[in-house]
Formats: sequence, structure tokens, C-alpha cells
Amino acid sequence: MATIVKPRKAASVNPLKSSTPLGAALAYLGIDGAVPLFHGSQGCTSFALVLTVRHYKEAIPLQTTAMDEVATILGAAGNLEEALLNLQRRMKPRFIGIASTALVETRGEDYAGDLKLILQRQPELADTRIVFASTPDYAGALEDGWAAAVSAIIESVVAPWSPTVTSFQQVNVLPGVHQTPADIEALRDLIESFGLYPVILPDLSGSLDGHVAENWCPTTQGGARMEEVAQMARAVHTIAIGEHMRAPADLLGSVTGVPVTLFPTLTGLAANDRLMALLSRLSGRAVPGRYRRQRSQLLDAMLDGHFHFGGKRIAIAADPDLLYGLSAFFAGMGARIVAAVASTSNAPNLDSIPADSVIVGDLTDLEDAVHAAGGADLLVTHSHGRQSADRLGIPLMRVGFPIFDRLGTAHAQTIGYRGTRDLIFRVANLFLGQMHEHTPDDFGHVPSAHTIEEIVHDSASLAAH
Amino acid sequence: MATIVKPRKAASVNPLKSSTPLGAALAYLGIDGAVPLFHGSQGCTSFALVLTVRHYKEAIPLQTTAMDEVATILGAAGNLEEALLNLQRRMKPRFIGIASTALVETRGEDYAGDLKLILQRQPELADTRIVFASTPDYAGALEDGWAAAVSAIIESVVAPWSPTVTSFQQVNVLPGVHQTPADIEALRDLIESFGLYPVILPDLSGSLDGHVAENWCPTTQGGARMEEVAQMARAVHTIAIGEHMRAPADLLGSVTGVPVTLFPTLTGLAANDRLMALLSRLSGRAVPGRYRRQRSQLLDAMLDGHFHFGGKRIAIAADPDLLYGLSAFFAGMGARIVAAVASTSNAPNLDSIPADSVIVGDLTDLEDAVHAAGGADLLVTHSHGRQSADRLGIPLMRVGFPIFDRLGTAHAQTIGYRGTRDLIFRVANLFLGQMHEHTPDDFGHVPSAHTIEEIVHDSASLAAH
Amino acid sequence: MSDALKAKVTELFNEPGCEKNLAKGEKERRKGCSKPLTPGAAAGGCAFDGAKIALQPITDAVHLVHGPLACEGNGWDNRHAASSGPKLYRLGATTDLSQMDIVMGLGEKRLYKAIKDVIARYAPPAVFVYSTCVPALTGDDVVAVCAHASQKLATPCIPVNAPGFVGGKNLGNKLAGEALLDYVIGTMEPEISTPTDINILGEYNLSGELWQILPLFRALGIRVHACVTGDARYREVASAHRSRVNMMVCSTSLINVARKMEERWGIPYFEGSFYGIEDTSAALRAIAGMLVARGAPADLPARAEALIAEEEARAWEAIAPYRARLEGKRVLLYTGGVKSWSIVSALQEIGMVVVGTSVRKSTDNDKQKIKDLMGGDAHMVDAIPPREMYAQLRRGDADILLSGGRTQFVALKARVPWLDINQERHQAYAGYDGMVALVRELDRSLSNPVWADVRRPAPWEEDDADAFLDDAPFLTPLS
Amino acid sequence: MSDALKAKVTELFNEPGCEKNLAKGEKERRKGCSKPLTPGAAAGGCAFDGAKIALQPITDAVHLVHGPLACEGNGWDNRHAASSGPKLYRLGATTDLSQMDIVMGLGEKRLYKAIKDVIARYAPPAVFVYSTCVPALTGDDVVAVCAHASQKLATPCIPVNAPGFVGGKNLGNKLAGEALLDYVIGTMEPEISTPTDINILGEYNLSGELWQILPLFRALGIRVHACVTGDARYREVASAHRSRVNMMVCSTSLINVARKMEERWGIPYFEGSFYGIEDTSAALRAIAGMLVARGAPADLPARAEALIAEEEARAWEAIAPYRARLEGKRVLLYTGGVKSWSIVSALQEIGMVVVGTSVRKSTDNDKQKIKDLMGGDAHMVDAIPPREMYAQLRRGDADILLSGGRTQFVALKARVPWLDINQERHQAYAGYDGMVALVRELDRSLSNPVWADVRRPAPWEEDDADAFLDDAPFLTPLS
Repeated sequence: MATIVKPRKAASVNPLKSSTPLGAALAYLGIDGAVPLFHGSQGCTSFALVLTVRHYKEAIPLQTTAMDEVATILGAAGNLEEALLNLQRRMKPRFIGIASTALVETRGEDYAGDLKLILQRQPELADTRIVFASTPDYAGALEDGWAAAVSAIIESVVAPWSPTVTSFQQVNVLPGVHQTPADIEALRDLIESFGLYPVILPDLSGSLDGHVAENWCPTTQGGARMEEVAQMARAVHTIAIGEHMRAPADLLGSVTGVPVTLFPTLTGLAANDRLMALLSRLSGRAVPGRYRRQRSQLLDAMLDGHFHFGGKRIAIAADPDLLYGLSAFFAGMGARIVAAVASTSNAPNLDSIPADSVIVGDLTDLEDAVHAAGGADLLVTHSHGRQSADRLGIPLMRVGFPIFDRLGTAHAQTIGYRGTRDLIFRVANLFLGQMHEHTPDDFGHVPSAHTIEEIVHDSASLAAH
Repeated sequence: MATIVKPRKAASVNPLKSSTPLGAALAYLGIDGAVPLFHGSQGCTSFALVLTVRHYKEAIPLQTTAMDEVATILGAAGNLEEALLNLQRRMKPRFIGIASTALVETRGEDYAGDLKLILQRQPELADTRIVFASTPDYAGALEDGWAAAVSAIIESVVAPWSPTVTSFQQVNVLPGVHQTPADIEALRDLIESFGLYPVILPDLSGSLDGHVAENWCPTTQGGARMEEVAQMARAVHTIAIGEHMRAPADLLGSVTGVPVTLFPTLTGLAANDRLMALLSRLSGRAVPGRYRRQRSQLLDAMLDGHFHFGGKRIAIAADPDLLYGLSAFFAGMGARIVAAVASTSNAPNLDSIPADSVIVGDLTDLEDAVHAAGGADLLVTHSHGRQSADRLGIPLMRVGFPIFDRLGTAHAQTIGYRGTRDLIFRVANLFLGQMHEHTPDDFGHVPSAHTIEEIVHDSASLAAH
Repeated sequence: MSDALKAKVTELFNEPGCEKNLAKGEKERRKGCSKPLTPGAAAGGCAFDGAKIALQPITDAVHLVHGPLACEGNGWDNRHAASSGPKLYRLGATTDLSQMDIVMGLGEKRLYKAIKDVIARYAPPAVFVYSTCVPALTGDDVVAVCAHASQKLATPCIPVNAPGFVGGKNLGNKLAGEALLDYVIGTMEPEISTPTDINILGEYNLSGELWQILPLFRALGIRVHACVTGDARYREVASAHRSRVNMMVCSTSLINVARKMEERWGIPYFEGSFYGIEDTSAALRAIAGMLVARGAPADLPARAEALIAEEEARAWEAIAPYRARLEGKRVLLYTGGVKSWSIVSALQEIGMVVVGTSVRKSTDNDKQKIKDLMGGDAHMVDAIPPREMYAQLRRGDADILLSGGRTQFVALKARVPWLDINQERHQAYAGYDGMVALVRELDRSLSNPVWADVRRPAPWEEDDADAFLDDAPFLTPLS
Repeated sequence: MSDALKAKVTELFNEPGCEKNLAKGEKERRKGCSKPLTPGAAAGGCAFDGAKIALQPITDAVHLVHGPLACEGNGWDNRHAASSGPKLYRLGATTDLSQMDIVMGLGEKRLYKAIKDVIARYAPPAVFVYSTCVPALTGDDVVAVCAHASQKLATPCIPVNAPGFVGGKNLGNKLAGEALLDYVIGTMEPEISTPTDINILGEYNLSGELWQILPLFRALGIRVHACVTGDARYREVASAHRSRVNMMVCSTSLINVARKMEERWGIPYFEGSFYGIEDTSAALRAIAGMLVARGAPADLPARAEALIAEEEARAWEAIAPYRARLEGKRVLLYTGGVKSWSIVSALQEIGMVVVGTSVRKSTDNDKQKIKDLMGGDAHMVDAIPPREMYAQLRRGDADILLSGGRTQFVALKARVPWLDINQERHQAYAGYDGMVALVRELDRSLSNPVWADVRRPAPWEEDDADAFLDDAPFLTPLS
């Protein structure tokens, strides 16, 4: 059981966290026809927007209530109302997801109440589904914002179970912020292959999978449809991924009565065996041949790959659920987690991370921990880790958010038999790429030499043969 | 139109080629229940076996007629017969694919005739399909051996068209040696999604996809089944990939009467558009939504990725069809092929490679060509290129055969919309990984400096403010 | 907003050095430069962002952001301001205020401790401390904390009072300049100085552009004492008051610094640009002339002319091979509008057709120049909504879009070439070599065969899908 | 086969230094060492392969293979014989004979030109020229070409006459030794020599194993003049005849070289191994004793004992922490069988149980040692067919397989740990440190949690699939 360490530092240097409202925005981006709206100063939106664009290499519809100082002091409801009306006129979104920021939360008004009044006042907004999540930057990080937004959607959109609801072969999925569009797509394919119908909230696989549409669209195109989300009570089961989805999953369970299974991670053989068993039981069908084959390929990758993990020293920094899943993955292949840093402590399973200790901190803590551990072979964190990796002189494997200096991040799959297989190859190849020809210096222990008396001969002369 | 250059060199230093019989062996490994058999000295098999194991990280069933000096001089038929009988007893293969080597070909006997007599003589061999391809090492390379083996199988297994053959929704596929198991799997999925039934010869996706079976099996497990290959005349169409498959495709066309379409490459947007159009016409069905989405994702990858290709200088060495496909891919994304080396000249489309000249040569020719071109940004060839890349100080992208210092090669897809998309990301990320912070030295032209008279002040003193 | 900050902002809105202000009436001027933002229709960074952009390139300082996570956590490590030495400026340091800090009013304490920590760990010559909205709202006295810390910790701690909600990036740039004027410039003496020392204001060495210029100055015996703030060391900026001439790059950014340095230390300034061959030459001429007036050797202008002639010739020669390939290609230029006429002129020189240029932030002077260049104002455009720009590009109104990152995907999704001329780009386009680089990149982008490929209709979009099947050599039916 | 080659082969089959030969009767000996191969049931490399293995580690030479493509094209760049300097040996050079060359009998001409080309380009101190089956069959006179080239091109060109079809790797090793005896050793004088110079024969510095040993010799004041051929320079091998003692590592490989060097230059030799703690110590003792007899300082044996004591203690101390983890673990040892008893002894020392050890190539002496160690011959195994080995491992007869690459996938597919002890491995296991490394790798492999994972039944293999669903914490049903 890992000790949780929270360094008492006044300055965070090289933050690991991305902000809570940004997490909410990412969740809102998984809704079809959506525009996320930050209730705060224009800068809050601008930084989040730029970062998200750099990660996804996509135009991102993200708006701001553009609070200036006067509005902040006098009250924010006016800006919120104006923003909603402007958005509605300019972009005609079917969904607006509001995320509050530190600025307006510090002011401490009743924004949910404001919103209710605005909606009553403005019939123009009637056709737009508008959701509000409280996500101050000063509490939590990406996971918390994502979960809060999902809870807000469930709260305001999902129709509670009633006797008129007829359940059918539907499975709800609540993915975590650490699932890529490729992960979601794989999960959808899997569920469908059992004859089940997946309703995924949020669904980035349609909106942020990097595609070129035939027309310009100011809102998201693709993603979860609210008509389907409203009908989540019809499902036979809900699958949630990651501890940070426990609260939304609990909420959905209590609203709909649909039983919930939470998977702390879907990376690794065992987790996916359990997923297969669950889907098989839910559907009453056998696991399709394709997935049996994929399992067998994963076994092979584990066998071929374990040589490159055994004894390797890994340093990881990430949001808690990603940290948990990757640490378990690395440890499960025989590597040692010599440094583990979580962005926040709002996670119940930090102590089950396979490391001596888990630091709640930043990338400087990660660097310090690597030094304290006597070095590491691989750094695993997001793109900001590149500076640390340079200083430490070890390779960086980019995971999580943001990844702004690589392409195709949305298409990287790390869940399922196949995603785990590919992750093994990725890591093994990273190590293979670091392998070098042996040199005499590779062999550490050298007893001191004894002097030898030398006889000098003619240079390069030929011997009498 | 590229000039074809064949340097007159007595020594090949750092060969690009892998041997012709090895190409045949790879094709035979795509048959279910098979054992390839080299007719030659044990060393011929041993080298090929070790190399293939290093590439696929799999046990490879490859056997030898173990010609010693006496047998070579006195006649090889005895060893061939003994080998077949031993194989049959020890391994019970359903298929034995024989490939001749330089050693027995130099001796110049009628091995095909020998084989016929052996089969007549040995009823034990009646249940095993035995095929012979003439593949001396001194002519051609991997592609030639692969194609010769496929032709040999078609010749001896495929039932010619007759009025009793009823064609149904079957499509034959003759992949080239440059397709990975993942490529084949993707192609099968694609064809099936149009409601067509693919018969693929050879089919490495079942036998060399890296999986763990429930039992030990001395022969291949998975691959093309001879019962199906025998029925290739039932297809509505045959798709062949790569110019080196033209001869087998011609042969299959003439035996069965099934029309053939040859795709010089299946990497790139245009080639896959044409494949979609073909399958759509053959099946009478619309292109499935999944592939429309994949095309749109490819477009996005091309758009996001082209920044990293534009103006890049690429040096490629590979077997002709792989060279053609990759060169066209790189050039199509805006890169320049500054050095192109083909392993053999037995290819009609070398001159359509988008480079000033194509050298038929080895990796030393590649290095020399890079120097002559004034450098390159990326080397693209198989794992043996690592030494060249080190000397040149540029990164190596591993393609083709052999790739012995990376894992998961069988799962790398480079055909189809998706394979092309992933290839773009792979290359772009390779370049992104090479990107560095700017330094003053990045800016070349520096006019000479003019002397300045300096006044020295107190060090770090504070000014009167 | 503290009264001090309020006064600063008002003062900046009246900045007499600002060309835009000068053109305004008294009443208009009092309204200030920043247009009020429209909620739900705003884009762009805040004042804090602008301040950080202007100061962070001081490479040996620690830049500490006082606020909750997002201000620094979402924004650090996002630009290519290059350093020839120290890397300290690349740290992302923030007090990462927690709910507890805010509710309990612990912000100032935490800030002091944070300053102490970073000085103890990194021993920088100075710490820049940026205030943000939340501490501004809760009333943290960042100036006082900095004063206290400067004294206690024997390291200059510079308060940068530009919380996001006071305005946009441009205001932030100027507030950063005020911080330099109030706390930095003039506080140290240079180690050496020369009669040809100059400062460059508002150049941030993005992608190393400063390094495209420095060799020109060196060739003329002109010494850039301080670049404010590209690749700067703290001491260089602190001793910038001893230079003979200030060149101000990009007028809207640090005009207040230039004007007040003239006021305080009598340093004359001029506004110039290093984008485009003509502008680069003009800047060199101006500096040479002004330096002579300030005591530099009298042959400097003549030497400048010789260098200009040589460099211009060299640049045009390098550009020549591209002319045939670029001639007649239609460009939509969508920049902030500042100095876009200098790029227009350059593009026209190589035969390209500018089909539109945005003048959102252009001065009247800028606009006149564009009219002169383009024969009227038909091609001047204000903001183009993305949907409209997409439509224009999709139907082929332009062959390429030159713009900042915001419209990148409008062009790409319309399957039209796009060249990045924003702050995040990796290419350096300054000076003569930079113009050659720009032309090379234009050609590289326009000549990329990928465009023909991505515009190809999908098989299912064609009336005659079979057309795809008759197209040799991709489909070669056998027998 | 040329008569010369035939004579060589016969001579090697009668090698009086070979323990195996000595044990045979006259008639048996005449049959030679190599068993005739079974077509369709053979595995292993050819004589050419063996010759190349033995000579290629000479790092500054060019190794040129005369034959059609496959011999070198499929085989180059496949081992980890490490170099501390020159990289020339890593080139894959071949005449790549074409059909034309063979049909027109142009092989010799092409070979000469190839030698000329590589000397012109790489200027090596020597070129090793390997004949292969096809030129042997067509009768190319490689010896004559080499003689001519050596003279004309003023560079020693050494013919290595070991075409694949004359036999297996082991014969190839010995033929390589003959090439050294005939053309290399004794042809140059060393630049320096010492009274404690030794040669090591048959050590190829795979993964740098030589470098695990050299510090021990240096500590004793013993100088390894030539390692034949690990990390060797040509001149070192050519002047190896001036050393005082030869240590022969791996008897079956270069016994002919050791014996003939004794014959020609009176250099005594002994056979030893650096695998295992006991063997390493024994080798050091033997060398010290022999060197004293050849004029080395008399205190050498005492110093050797001191070093041995110190190093053994250090090694056992490093191994100690693993003992508890490895105790009782069952090993199947499947090597060529040469000296496997030394590994058996080492494994037993750390408490592991050797459930089987292959004796395919073991001498009677080896076998006796194994019997002594393991209390009988119950655990000695000959070749195990893959299917049988798979079954044994799958049912859990051993916890780990130690073997060469050929059986790697038998173990892995049976989901049983496998440790590579073949020539392609990346780990170095020689000397005291090497034994510690071996133990560490054994532990690393056995303790990897992946084994439990891969042995887990798939959901569809279980009778009770629901068992998968009651297994917290992976499935946490809510509410």
C-alpha cells in the first residue's frame, strides 16, 4: 500500500494539473452540437482553448462570458445571460455546457439560480439544452471538472426511471477523461459486437476524432445525443471507467435504477477479461472470435514484451485514474514504479498504486522523486514533461492531457486487449530504441590494476614464419 | 521519370536484399498447416530461419533437405525424398512448400521432375499438398521468391475454370510480400464489410499475427486453406497488390478466367478511393459508414501532417514495390525523395518512382547517395539500416523485412485509409521528436562583424534612479 | 482594481505616443483602447496573458504567477521565445491558490513563501510576480509583498499588476512595460556600453527571429544592448537606460516604454519592423541616422547603405527562383493587421496577388499604405467570421491563407494551404533571411501535392463512381 | 571439396586435443565428429556460419563472403560481439554472385575485384575471405585469389575455406582456426609484450563478456595480449604467438589452434570457463600457475588467491538477497551441453533445483561431473522435441527454462519464464559479476507478475464465467 505524500510547498513549479473547468469543457465537447461556455474572464477561456487546440489539432468551440472587472464586482448574471443569447444567435448550438471558473466562484453568487431565471426569461433559449457545472480552478483538476460536467448533464438531462420505461439491449458507458476517441470507438465496437447498443456519455469519438467534415460548423459535430442520454434509464447496465466517474455513476444509478459496474482501469488483461465476462452475461452471447483472437495476441505481446519491462525503473505523473491504470500496467509487466506523482488527492485508490509512495504534486516533485530514487529509465507524463525528461536525460512517453507536440493522440488506444497490446509494443520499442552497443564502461566493478613490466617490440614487423 | 542506375560493383557491402528462397518461405508460411522446406544446405535454412524468427518473434517451421557435399555432387533427389518423408512423419503437415536454393540450382537437376517421381513412389505423401518453386538466391530477392511461391501454388492447387464452377460473392486477394498480417486483416475486414467473401493467398494474418495458441503445433496454424485456394475460380474478381504480384495474378487470371485488378500500392488516398469504388461496384453496395469516416480522418491527418513533410528530404531503400509505395506516399505529402535504392531491378515501375534516379543496390549505395545529395532528414529502410543511420546521424524509420529490433511489426498497418493515416502520424511524430529549440546557430548567413569601441562600467552597480 | 492600477490603465489609454490615440478625439480617447468584450462572442487572451508574453522572454528570471491553477497551469510552456543560454524562464511557477487560501485570505502569505522558495531553489537575478483576477478581487497587495520580498531576500521582485479582467493582451503588454519602467529599467548599470548601443523594444525572439537580425547590427558595428525582452538577461533590461537609441517593434506593444524612456533618459525612439525586405532596410537606415545624431561614427549611414544594398541583392537573388512558382498565386492575409502592409508589399514584389488583407488593428497610416499598394480599399477586410472565411476558401477565393493559429483550421478544413504567422509558429521570418524563409515556406505550402489529393471527391460523392476505375496506372485490369 | 579442404577436415576429425575424439575407438574416430544430418529433421548452422562466428569479432578487418546473396544477406548484423573501437567488422560484405557470374565462371574475377574494392574503400589491415557452397561447387580457387590479392594489394587476404555443406558450425569454428594458423598467427610481432601475456581462445566478447573478465586480469597484472577473437585487432591475433599461456574457452571450438600453437611455439594451454563463480576462480588459478612456470613473478598465485577470495565473497554477497527468492525454484537447463555442469553447480549453490540438463554435446567428463552434482543421471536429458518440451513446461515440470533462442518460443508459448543463454542475448554473464547478473536476471524473470497473468484462463475457458464478475476490486458493483 502506497503512502500518500503531500509536499507542503507554496509554489507549484511546472504544474502537472490542467484546470478543472477545462476538464468540464472536454466533457461538454463530447456532446453533439455543443458549445462549452466558461463563466469567467476571457483569459480563462483563451488559455484553455489554446491548450485544447494544441492537443487535438482541431478548431474547438469554447466560449466565455467575458467577465471584466466591473461585471465581476457588480454581478455576473448579466454577462451569463448575454453570453447565452449571443451564443444562441451566432452558433445555434443544441447544447451549451457552462463551467464556472475561480473568478466567479470567488465572488460566490448563485449561478445555478441565475441560470434558472435566465431560462425562464428567455424563450429563445428553449430549444437549447443548457447545463451548469461548478468547477472552480482552485479545487481539483481535469478529472474533477470532467466528472462534474457529466454529473451536471445526468442531473439535468436523464429522465428518471418510471414504470413506463422499457429497458432494452442498451448499455450506458461513462468513460473517464483519460479515454481517447480511439478508446471510445473501440469500446463501442466491442459492445455492439455483443448485440448490445451503447449510449456513451460523453462521446469524444464522434466529435474529437480528427476528421474533415463537408461543411463548417461552429459547434461540435458528433458526440453524445441528448435524446439518447435522456433515455439512459432504458439500459440494462452502466459501465463507468475510472474512480473519478464513481460520483456520476452513482448519480446515474440512483436516477435510473440501472445497475452500475465501475472499472478502475480498462488497460490490462484481467480488467478486459472481466469486461468480456460482463458483456457476455449481459448479452447472453459468447465472446466473438475477433476478441478471442485479440486476447491471444495480447498474451503474445505480454510474453514477447516482458523482457523489456523486467527491472525497468519508471517515473509516472498523471491525473489519479490514469496514474493508477498505467502504474498497474507497468508493474504488471515487471517494471518498478520508482516515482509516482498524482495531480490531485481527490481519489480513493491512490494508495493502491503499486509504488512505495504517491506524491500529490507537480512535475518538479516528479523530477525530485526521480533524483531521490537514484534515477529512472523512463518518464511517463504529458507533453510538459519534456523539459524534465531533458534535464533528467531519459526518454519521455507522452500520456494524458495535454499532448501538444505529437500528432494522432486521439487515435492512440490504450484500453481493451488491443489497446493494451499496442501499449506494450510502444513501451518496448521505446526501450529498444534506447538500447546501445555494449562498451567496456557498461561493466561497473573494476578492481585496481597491477603494474606490468612491458617489453617494446619493433612496430608492426613481420615475424619469421 | 526516374533514371535507373545500376552501379558496377564487385562487392555488395551491407546488403539490402533478403534472399529469394526466404521470400518463398514467407509465402508458404501464409498457408494453414504448412512447413516450408529449403532444398539446400542446412546453413541456407538456418540463416533464413533465424532472420525470420528475429522479425516475427515466433517459432517458425522451416526445414532443410540438408544437402551435404556428397549429396550435392551425387544428386539431390534422395535428400529431397528423405526430407519429405521425415517431415511427413514428424510434423504431419497438410502442406509442404519447397523452395530451391543457389546450391541445388547451380547443380541444375530437374527437381520438379524428381518431385513428381517421388510423389508417385510415396503413397504416404498423398494427403500432403506439396508444391515446388525454383528460387535460386543468385536471381532476385524477397519479392521474386514470394511471387514464385504463389505462382507455384496457383499452378498446382487452383482448379481451372470449368462450366461446373458457380461463381459467388468471392473476391480473391493476392497480397505482396510487403503486406503485414495487420494489412491483411484490415483488407479482409474491408472486403467482408461489403458482403463479399475474401480468399487470400497467402494469408499471413492467421499464421504470423503473433498469437498464443492452446497447444504446440509444429506447422503453421492459420493461413490460407488449400480447399479454398482450389476454388479461386469461383470468385467474381481478383485483387493483386504490387507489381511483383503481376505474374501470379496473370497466371490466376488465365487459369480461372476471373478478372484481375492490380494495385501498385494500397497506401494513399487515391489508391484506396479506387479500391472502395471497385468493391462498391463488385458488391453493388454503398461504401460503409465506417470507411467514409476513416477517409475523413485520413484527410484530417493529411492536413495536420503535411506541415511536417513539406520540404523534408527522404532517403529510402527497399524492395521495389515497397519502395514505390512509400516513395509515392512521401512525395504525395510534400517530401522530396533525395535517395532511392531498390533491392532488385526486376520491376517495371522503378522508373515511375518520384525521384531523380533510382539506384539498384545496397545500403552502402544508399549512404553514398545521401552524401551525394547533401544529406537527408530521414532514412527509411529495414533494421539493417541502423548502422547507416548512425553514421549519417539521422533517424531511421524501419519498414519492410527484416525488422529485428522492434516489436509488433506484424501489427503495423500501412494500407487502407487507416493505415495511411497511421503512417502519416508515425512519420510526423518522428520528425516532431527531432525538433529542437532554436539556437543562434540555426541561422546561417552571418556578415562579418564591425568592431565596436567598448566602455567598461562598474560590474552590476545600481544606477541612481 | 486598486487605485494605482486604475490610474495606470487610464494613463495607458491616454498614451500620447500611440498613433491610434492621436487620431482619436478627446472623448473617444477617454473611452480607452480596448473595446468592451461581447460575452459569448469574445476571443483572445487577457491582460495577464499579454503581460506574460512581454516579460517571460527575460530568460534568467523566474516568472511566478499568483493565482489559482488555470492562469499558469493551462498556459505555461506554450511559446517559442528562444534563449541562447538560461532556461529558467521556461519554468511554469504559480502559487496555485487553493480554496483554503482564498477563503482564509492566505494569498499574500502564500505568495511571499512562494517567492522565498523559488529564490532559494533557483537563485535567479530577479522574480517577476504576476497578479491575476482572483487575488486582485480578494485584494492581495502584490506590490507590498514584492517590496517586502525584494528587501528581505535581496533579490528584485517585480510586481506585474495585470489581472486578466482589466482588459486584453495589448493592455497587458503595456502594463508589463509599466512594470519595467517602475521597477527594472535604470536600476542597474551595464557592464559595458558603446556609442552605438541600442535597445529593441517589443521583440520577443520568437523562433529565434532576433538572431536573424543581430548579425546585421554586428556587421554595422551596432550593439544591441537590450532586447526588451527577447533572449534578454535581467541585467541587460535593468541597464537599458544607457543605450543611445530605442527601436520599437510593433507599435501597440511597448509604446509607453519607448516614450517614457525618452522622457526620463532622453533616448530617442522610432518605430520600425523587421518583417519584409523594405522594412528591414528602412529600420537599419533609421537606426544608423539616429545613432550618428547621438555620437556614433559619421560613416555609419554609408556603411548601412552598403550593407543594405548587399543584403537586399542577396535576398532577392534567393527569392528569384520562387517567383515563377508563386507568381499570380492569390493570398488572403489575415493578421492582426499591424504592419500587414509590409507583408503585402513583399508578397506583391514576388508577383503574388493579395486578394484581401485584414485591417482589424491597423492604424489609419497603415490603411493608407495598403490603399496605395493595392490601388484602393476594396481588399481591406475587417474580421471575417469563420463560417464566411471557410466558404470563401472552400470555393477557391484564395490559394493560401496567411494568418495566426485561430483560423488555421478554417483553412485546413476548407482544404486550402495555410501559413502560420502567429506567435506559436516554429519558423523565423525576420530580416532579409526571414523574408527568404517566408517565400520558401509559401512555395513549400502551395506546391505540396497534398492539396490536390485532399480535394479529390470521395468515390461516393461522384455521380460516376466508375470513373475511379478507369484511371490508370492505379487500376490496371489484367487480361 | 578441394583436396586441401578434404585433408583439413580429416585432420580435424582426428584432432588429438579433442576430449571426445580421445574417448572414441579408432574406427569411430575416422567417421568424424559431425553426425550426418537428417533431411527434413535438421537444425543448426553450417560450417560457413561457424567460421564466421569465430573470425568476425576481429573488429578492424573486413569480412568478405564469396557466394550468392543468402549466405551473407540473410545472416549479417545478427550477433552482439562487441567492439571497443573499430566498427569495420560490422559491415556485411559479399560478392553477391549473380547467375551470370556462376554460369560464365566469373566468380574468381569478381572476388578479386571485390577484395580490391573493399581495400580501396576501407583500408583494413586484413580481409577475411569466406568461401561458400556455390563457389566451392564451381571450383573457384579462393586460396589462389587471396594469395594474388595479398601480394598485389599489399594487404593480407585470408582465405577461410569452410563452405556450408562440409558440416556444421563446430567444424566451421575449427576451419576458421586453421585459417588463423595457416595465414595469421605468427605473421607479425607484437608492439609490446610482457612476461604475463596470455591469449584467450574461443571467447567472442558477446555482449561484452570479455570486459567482465579483463579487470580481473588487470588486477593480477596479467595482460590479455590477444583474445581470439573477441574485440580483437588483426595485429593482436597475428602476434599471438608471443604470449606465454593460452586459455581455451569452450573446448570444441578452437582446440586445434591451442594444440598447434603449443606444437609450433611451445605455448602451453589449458581449458577453462568464465561461466560460474567456481570456474572463474579455477581459470584464474590455472593461469597464475602456468604463468609462473613460464617466468612470471612468483607471487602471482598468492595474489590470485587473494583476488579470488575477495571477488567470490563480493559475488556471494551480491547474490545473497536473491537466494530466498530463488530457493527451490525448478530450472530446466537446455544448452548445447558444453560445460552446463558449471551452471548447474552455480544454480544449486543458490538453492535452485535443476530438474533437467541437456547433455547433447557434453563429454563423458562433463557427464560425470553432472552425475556427481545431481546424484545420478536421472536428470540428464538428450534432445527434447519441442512438442514434448512444451508439454512438460505447460504442465509445470519446471519454473523456468534456460536455453538458447531455438527453444525460446516453446517456453513462452507454454507461458513459462525463459532466460536466454545463447549467442544473441544482450546480457553478459561472464566472471563473478556475470554470475550475479545471471542470478539477477533469473529473479527478474521468475518474479515477473506477467506469468500469473498470462496463465489466467480466458473468461470463455472457465466453467463459471461469472467468477470473473465477483472479483473485487476489478468489478465494483455500485448501489
